[in-house]
Amino acid sequence: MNRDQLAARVARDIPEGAYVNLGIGLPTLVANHLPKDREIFLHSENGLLGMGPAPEPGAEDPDLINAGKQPVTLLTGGAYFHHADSFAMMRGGHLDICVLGAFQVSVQGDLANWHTGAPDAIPAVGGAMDLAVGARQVFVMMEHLTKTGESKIVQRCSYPLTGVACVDRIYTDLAVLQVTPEGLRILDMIDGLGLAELARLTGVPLLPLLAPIH
Amino acid sequence: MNRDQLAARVARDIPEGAYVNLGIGLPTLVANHLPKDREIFLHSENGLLGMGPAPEPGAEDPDLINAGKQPVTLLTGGAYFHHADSFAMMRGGHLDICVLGAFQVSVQGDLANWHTGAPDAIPAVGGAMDLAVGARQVFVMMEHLTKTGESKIVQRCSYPLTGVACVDRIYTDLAVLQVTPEGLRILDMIDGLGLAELARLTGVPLLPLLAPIH
Amino acid sequence: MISKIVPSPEAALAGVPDGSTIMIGGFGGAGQPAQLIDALIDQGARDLVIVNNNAGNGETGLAALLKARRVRRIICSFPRQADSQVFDALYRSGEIELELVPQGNLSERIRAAAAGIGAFFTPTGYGTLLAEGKETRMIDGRGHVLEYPLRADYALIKALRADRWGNLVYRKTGRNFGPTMAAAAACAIAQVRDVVELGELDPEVIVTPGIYVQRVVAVGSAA
Amino acid sequence: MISKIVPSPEAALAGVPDGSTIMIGGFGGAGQPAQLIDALIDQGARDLVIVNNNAGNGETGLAALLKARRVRRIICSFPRQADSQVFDALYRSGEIELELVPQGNLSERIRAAAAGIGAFFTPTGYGTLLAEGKETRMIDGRGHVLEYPLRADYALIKALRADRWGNLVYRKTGRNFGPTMAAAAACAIAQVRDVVELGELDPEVIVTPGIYVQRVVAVGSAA
Repeated sequence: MNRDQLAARVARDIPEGAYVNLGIGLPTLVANHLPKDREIFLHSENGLLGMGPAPEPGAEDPDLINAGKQPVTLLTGGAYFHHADSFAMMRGGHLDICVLGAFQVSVQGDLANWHTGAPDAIPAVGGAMDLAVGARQVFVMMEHLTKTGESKIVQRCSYPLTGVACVDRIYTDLAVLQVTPEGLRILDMIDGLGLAELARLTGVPLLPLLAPIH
Repeated sequence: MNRDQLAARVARDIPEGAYVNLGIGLPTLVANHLPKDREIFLHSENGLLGMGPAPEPGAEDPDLINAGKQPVTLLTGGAYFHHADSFAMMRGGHLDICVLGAFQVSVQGDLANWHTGAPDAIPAVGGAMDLAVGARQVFVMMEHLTKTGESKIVQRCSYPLTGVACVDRIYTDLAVLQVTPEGLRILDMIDGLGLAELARLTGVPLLPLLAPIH
Repeated sequence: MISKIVPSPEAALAGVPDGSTIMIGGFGGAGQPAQLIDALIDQGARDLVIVNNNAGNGETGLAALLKARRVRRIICSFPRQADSQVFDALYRSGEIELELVPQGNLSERIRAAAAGIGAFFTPTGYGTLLAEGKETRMIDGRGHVLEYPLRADYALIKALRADRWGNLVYRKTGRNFGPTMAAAAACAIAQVRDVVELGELDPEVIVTPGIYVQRVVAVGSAA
Repeated sequence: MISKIVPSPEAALAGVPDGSTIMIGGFGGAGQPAQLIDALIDQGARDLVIVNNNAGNGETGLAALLKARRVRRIICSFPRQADSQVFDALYRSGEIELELVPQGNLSERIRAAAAGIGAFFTPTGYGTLLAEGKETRMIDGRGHVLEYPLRADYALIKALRADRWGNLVYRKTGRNFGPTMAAAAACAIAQVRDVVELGELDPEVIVTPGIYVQRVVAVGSAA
């Protein structure tokens, strides 16, 4: 599954009427795949709700940007607000879903996505920790494996945490996993991948698909 | 000094450009005596800044009232905001002066103005405690003596407190007193009243006028 | 297509269970959602906890809800008024519980619930009867009281205009508790004078974004 | 007659002493008070503590202030960016202190200062490096960190329009930190595109009431 297919897979699970924040990077792609027949409200933490697509070239407005500092548009019916109000909206549990990238997710739903922990790294956190604790459901969207073939789904994160037990669901290029008190439950897998193979690649115990969810 | 003279005395000490909240009751009269040549910004805790005088009869607007629930007007340049923002404005120390009525004020500046403490009284506090702690300067405006001739300025309040050590200055029909770490200092007295007589009526130690303040 | 508009106050109040905590906006008559309160009376839920600045005036609105013995507990800042006789009688006879909260702490506790703040230290009320039994702390030499968020199952508020996404604007001091109560309630219900087309509310001017509003009912100029 | 309008950015920055804590609004280019930052560079105050979301980009604005060795400490949420080379070099050589704060805690600490809140418990950052050494508490089964207000001597912000009382309206996402920083600073300085007559700003639409603003300078469409 390539990045666009992964974005489309996440988009499929976002229902009409949902208030959603798409994190910087890979999650941004989800916007391109939201079904056109659903009204979905995108939030950007710098102070807008009802974010629309990128403007036509030449129509960029330096006062209308998203959290990634890219030019965006506002849908008819959208609204602006200040930063403290915007983060209150996030922290207060008003967003239905946020979609975040990650370095690692643990079986308990711990998230690491802000800091490699390298001794010479200059840290930068932005709104990652607020999104991790604030949304009703936190979806992580990432490659299943690192470039060197290690699982990004781990028993315990080795990178510094962004939030504790905050992830609800993990979307990777191989599978969709739900974080449950019993462990990670498989919700979906790509065609042709067996459970044994997925478990081997992942390196942590996985609970099998219970029944079709739709 | 009658109530209007007292209100005029308080009004004299409110400088141009001051942001001021006038409490319910006696302090409301101060508005009528503010010098017309000074721009002074009146705040009302239900969510307006730049409060104007009462409307002409027949021009009342049920959506434009003050904290005493009386119809008011908004000056050109005034603004509306919500309750939490309004109390943030008060609590955050942005008002220069609030003027409050009182049952009692202690020599330390403790204020009692919300509750008689009578066993069958139904308590009601409103914004009194917020005003007491929030403004940069808290002026109390009251009769010096109760109807039975007891001093309302006391060593220690017998009524339940509104705020601890929050009063800066006391305006009565007899004198103006500043709360200082050394005790109550006389700033002004009505003509014909002697220091000894004021001290006798008040019943707590008073520090004499140091020098003219203006 | 999302529309939060419901056809009537009755529809707006549908499904409120007994035992609900309900915030009711308004300060005096300004911002008071009179039609929604009447619909709540008709709806029949009982054993309610009500959050409002006052405790009812005269014999109508919140006072009528109290009189119908539908309220177990009221959380407010200023219950006693010249015309609060319904509350006064219930309180004196022990038929209603009162939690008295300084007005700014009431507002800030509602705001904390809306904003996901777990608790906050406030100077308001420190050293008074209303802080008795509460945790206190000196911060920068000043006494503070620890206060907790105030959440609700429902908020009944009044605004001037709404669109189908639930965006709201208010009118003058009618704004008062509306924005924070809407955001602190699981289900915020707004009565408005007019419903307008999407886009008619300037995005710079929307006070309550639709995310905080679940149901909207237009009541016309009666509101 | 009260007028908060000053004639130039230079006049707006007059009197800033060494050692000041200065909040600077803006998120990316939106809401960035570029003319005020340039005037601060010209003004000469040093040993500054700066509060901003970022730590400068490229070689201009905040980055130029840093490069001139005028900043002792920066409090921000996202210092490291592709073009934060000035900050990066100062940080690696130990010439600047960094206090890294999650963005929502940064906003809420500024808001707490503005609102007179002594401290607050927030879930953001609990269990992470950025909560190390901080007081924590479980509230309703959830971990929280205690955070304190962030005050400033000055705030430099950008708005769209102002009147002589200092009432402000903003433009789109340029609003960001402006309203809370203005309210958290002893002296808030706003650069605006236009100064309008008193009364031209609709009282329903004013985002920052003039009580929070001490100085206003019009910079025209250059802003």
